[in-house]
Amino acid sequence: MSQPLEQLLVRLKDWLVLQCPPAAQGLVAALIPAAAIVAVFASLFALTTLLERKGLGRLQNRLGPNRVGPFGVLQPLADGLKMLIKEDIVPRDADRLVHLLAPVAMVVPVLLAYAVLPFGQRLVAVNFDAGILFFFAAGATTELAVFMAGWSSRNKYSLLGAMRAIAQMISYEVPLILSAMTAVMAAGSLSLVDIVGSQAGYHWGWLPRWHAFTPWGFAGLLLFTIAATAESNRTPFDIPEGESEIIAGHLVEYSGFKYALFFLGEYLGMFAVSGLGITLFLGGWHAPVPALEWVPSVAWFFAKLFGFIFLFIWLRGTLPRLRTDQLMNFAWKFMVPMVLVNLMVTAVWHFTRSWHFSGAGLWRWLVGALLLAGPYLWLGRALAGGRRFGPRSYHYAS
Amino acid sequence: MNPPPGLGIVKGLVETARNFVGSFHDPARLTTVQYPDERLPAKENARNFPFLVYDGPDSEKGLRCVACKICEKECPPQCIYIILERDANGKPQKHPRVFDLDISVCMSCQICVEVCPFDAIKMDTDYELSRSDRFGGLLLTKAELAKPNDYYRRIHPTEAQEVDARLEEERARAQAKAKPPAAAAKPAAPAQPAPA
Amino acid sequence: MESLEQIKSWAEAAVPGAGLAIVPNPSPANQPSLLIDPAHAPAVARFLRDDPRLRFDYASNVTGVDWLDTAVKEKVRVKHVLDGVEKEIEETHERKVPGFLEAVYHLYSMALRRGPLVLRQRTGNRLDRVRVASLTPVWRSAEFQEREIYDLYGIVFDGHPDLRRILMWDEFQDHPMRKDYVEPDDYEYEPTPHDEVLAKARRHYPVEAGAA
Amino acid sequence: MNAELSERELISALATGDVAPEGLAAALAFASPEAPAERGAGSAPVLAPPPRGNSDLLEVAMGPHHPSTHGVFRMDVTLDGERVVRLKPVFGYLHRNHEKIAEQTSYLGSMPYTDRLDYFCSLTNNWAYALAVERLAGLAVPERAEYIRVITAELTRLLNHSCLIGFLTHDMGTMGTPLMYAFREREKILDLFEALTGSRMMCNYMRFGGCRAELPPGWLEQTRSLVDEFPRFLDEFENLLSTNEILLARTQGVGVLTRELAVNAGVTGPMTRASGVNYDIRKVDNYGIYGRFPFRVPLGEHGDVYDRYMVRALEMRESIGILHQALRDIPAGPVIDPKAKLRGFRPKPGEAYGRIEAPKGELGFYLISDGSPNPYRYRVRPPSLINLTILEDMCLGHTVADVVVILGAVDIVLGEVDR
Repeated sequence: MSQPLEQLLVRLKDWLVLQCPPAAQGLVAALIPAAAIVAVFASLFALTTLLERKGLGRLQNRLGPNRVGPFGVLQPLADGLKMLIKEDIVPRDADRLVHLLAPVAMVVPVLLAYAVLPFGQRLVAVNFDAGILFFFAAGATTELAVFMAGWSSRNKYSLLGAMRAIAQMISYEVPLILSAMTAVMAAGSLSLVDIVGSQAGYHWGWLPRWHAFTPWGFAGLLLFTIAATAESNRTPFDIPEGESEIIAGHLVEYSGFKYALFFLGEYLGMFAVSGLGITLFLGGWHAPVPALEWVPSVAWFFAKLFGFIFLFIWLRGTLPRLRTDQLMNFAWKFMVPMVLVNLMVTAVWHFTRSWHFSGAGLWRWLVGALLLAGPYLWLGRALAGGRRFGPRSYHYAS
Repeated sequence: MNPPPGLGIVKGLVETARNFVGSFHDPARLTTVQYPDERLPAKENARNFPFLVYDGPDSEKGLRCVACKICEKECPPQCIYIILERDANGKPQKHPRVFDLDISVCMSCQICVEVCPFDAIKMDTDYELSRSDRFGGLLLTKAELAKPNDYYRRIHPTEAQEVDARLEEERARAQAKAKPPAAAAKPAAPAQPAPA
Repeated sequence: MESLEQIKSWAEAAVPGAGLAIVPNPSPANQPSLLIDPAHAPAVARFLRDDPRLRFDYASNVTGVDWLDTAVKEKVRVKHVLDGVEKEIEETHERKVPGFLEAVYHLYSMALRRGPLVLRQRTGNRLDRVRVASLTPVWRSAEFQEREIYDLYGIVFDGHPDLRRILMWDEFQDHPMRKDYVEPDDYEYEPTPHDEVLAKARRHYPVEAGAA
Repeated sequence: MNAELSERELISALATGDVAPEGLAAALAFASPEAPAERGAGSAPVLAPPPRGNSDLLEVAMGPHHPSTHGVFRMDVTLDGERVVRLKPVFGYLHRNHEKIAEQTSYLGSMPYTDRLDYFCSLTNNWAYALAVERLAGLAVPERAEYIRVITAELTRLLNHSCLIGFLTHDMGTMGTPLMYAFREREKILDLFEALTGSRMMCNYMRFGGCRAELPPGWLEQTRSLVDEFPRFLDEFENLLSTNEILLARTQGVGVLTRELAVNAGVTGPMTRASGVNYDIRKVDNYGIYGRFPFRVPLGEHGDVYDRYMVRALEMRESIGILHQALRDIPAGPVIDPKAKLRGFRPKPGEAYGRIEAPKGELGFYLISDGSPNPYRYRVRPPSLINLTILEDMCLGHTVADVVVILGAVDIVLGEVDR
């Protein structure tokens, strides 16, 4: 698959590395992908703030920003500039050092996590053989940053917000990792490049071998997305900065550039987690249809990434927010059991690989789907039914 | 048997998706009016702040207001201030020398229009009234308040027709009454007889 | 609905010693009211709420009214024997009748869908004897409304669980809704064109306030 | 020393999982205020922290500048972790003594001020005031005016309930999407009001003995088309919200109000009907011509926030039914009683209490007249303020997020609460 277009970026990098003196070549070979990642994803962050506001606007029958530049394209520039020149207020009682370090501790680890994501064919910054382990290790520090922000601001609201954030992120780290384990088990390797490799090719010539098209893969993708939404504090789970309750949670005492850094960190976290979701379940940079193989693989990765971004915006525009204790119940009483069931279904899927009679694929699919649907309905009803939730009928006065 | 869990959320998502897609083709689903470029046509009965109506070309003499101070008494927030015009030897004239209206206090309730027996004060529909000076700027004097009758006919067409018809008929009745005693042809009609 | 007299008689039977009087209401709305003395008010109120025939379980509205000291009390049927004819004459016999503060309760029955029964409690006078019985223990809806009357009129409700000012800030001294309330003079200059407003403003800004 | 001890115990307790994370907040909140004082010794002199009452409780003032208090309103909430232990509402920020102004203005002059009471439903405020004065002076109202009053009141009810649901879900966290749909429908209704009365929100339309102006041509047709379209919007709202699991979880069982407390605390309007009390003043008093329009009164059983939401949604459908009938058989004729005097209106001495079923509850006006053109006493019975009496009872034991939702479901407007 060595189409000329495909390897353009890789050959460009190799050509650049050759330009500089041999002593610095190793360093430059590492710096170029790092610079590329930071540049691309920072501008994607800017674009997403615009997409978010325009998307929310369209969901709500209005236009969204369209005054700054044509169709509001320069709005992110305006927001960025505003954030830069706004006064950076630090409360007198705040613990200055921790208050300053919190946003940095939020952004840097998330950028680390991008090192292992395969953006395209042979387009991965560092090809770890334990890539996913590194990703979760780097990604887990955001809780620390949030609590540093909450604690150091010495403010009641920020303390409440920080406590909520800790509880939420710890509870959703477990289902996030376990739902990722299903893809690792299926691909048999911790390296993201191998996982994407195992999803190459097509069933019957048209259905791509993505994990998402297997029962456990589809369930895994759903559970992974829910856990990812909670990890990145997005809408059904944006409790740490529940605007209508405790204003901006741990971000209450932040303003100016530190506030913008926090948002950069949050959005980068969102892209990283959805990037991982794409790599594990949606075939990373593989094309969905054989006819479109000629399109460079990077484009597919970013197309799927925009799909995830739109999903997050769509969720943000529709769903109300969960309460902290409901969040906990949902995580521990629904997500964790479902993820364990999903691991079991992956095992069943793996060991029924040897079925070769006619219609084996369909039968395996049915068995997997049934094994998942049963617990889903039972757990869902137990979570809701337990407190008699459900639509009610109303009578009228005589 | 209530529906499988998660169906309610999916239905909600479908609803917002319909609005998202609808906002591109269905005008009912995109309600933004981009204000300075597009403007909603003012409703005919719309009212903002009062203005004084004058007939004929000259805003001083043609003013319908006779300074009877009924509107000043009836105005709930008391934002109208009238001083009667007196000629050299103090005989009260039939105009106001000063007619101030403080639009920072006025709440555009149009009670002055209702109680005015001479149709001298009507409600304007102009809402772009921002001023730089908070005190003096919002205190409109008689000159700023006076607007011609055809401006009134333009913003409130049907209402203006009725008012003009009534004034016309009153003027005709007054002239008919004034003509038999063949007094000097100064009709006692309250409004200035200048032909509209 | 039973007539007010019947309710009065039932109430007097149920609560011995309750001084009840009927206050006529000449307006076409014909809502006469029942005057109770504060001492027996809670007992009468509890009777009105719990009696199966009445069941006034909903105190819709609690209002404070300030009746000023009237030099002439036209309703006082003071009989003067003047050259053989009993006649009420004001000019000859002007008596200062002390005003009073009043708490008016409009009661409804949600159970029996009965119209308004108007209860009145009057204070001794407008200065020191301003204590009245609070009916919040009987009807919880009176809680905020009685606090508002305390705040704006100065009637002290005995037995109210949490009698504080509700609308004005706590350090505020006077009772603004009283008829003889004088506005504080720390007046922010607002150039409304009218004479007394302008004059008052000019006292604060003698130099700057030019003629309108 | 005991601060550290309790802290270590709590952390160990947290590890074993028998203390919810919130408990840690209480402990840390206890330890935190003293800590900066010592550490801040070097920097600028730090004011001594305020004297702490019960030390392991967290006093939080929610408001007056808070995104979801529907106006300038403050709640002094005492939290044990996230649970509400004590909640004292504080009003008065918007108090302008509307009643004192009314005592110095003529009866007609107070009519525009009633628009500013519950600035969401100005026409029902006008109607309540006009009804009270008509009862005080014994005025008759022509047929057509009664129909117009019913039509405008029911339109106001649609407007208020749909916007209330929008604000309630906004408090729950939807980024204003249902609110924007509700505002889209509200704009259509406000255009109708602007065409009829001249102003969108400050209508000042009712007079004693009828209405101020005749219906502009084409107004009835526009209203009919709006009323025909409105159920489609209600279905959209129903799909978006009523079966949404997160909304169910956030509202069912939250802020329960029992029947007895609702009646005793004088709660009226959709809140009391959600607790199962069958009390709708349109049915009880039969004021205006509501007797001619058969409509049903929805009742809830649980009396929690979900019931209040559903009762308001069902009431909107009933209002559409009333509007259909009223628009169908509105007669011709004068809109105001020809004998009604505009100026110099002096009702005979006496008093009267008139009340209507405003969208927020029972809105009453108590007027005492002494024969002069100004009322001697002018009292507004505010449904929002009295529905707030039991806010604390509903919020005890709930979390901070629930307090916001419960307050949203009470549906208060501070113009009416503070007057």
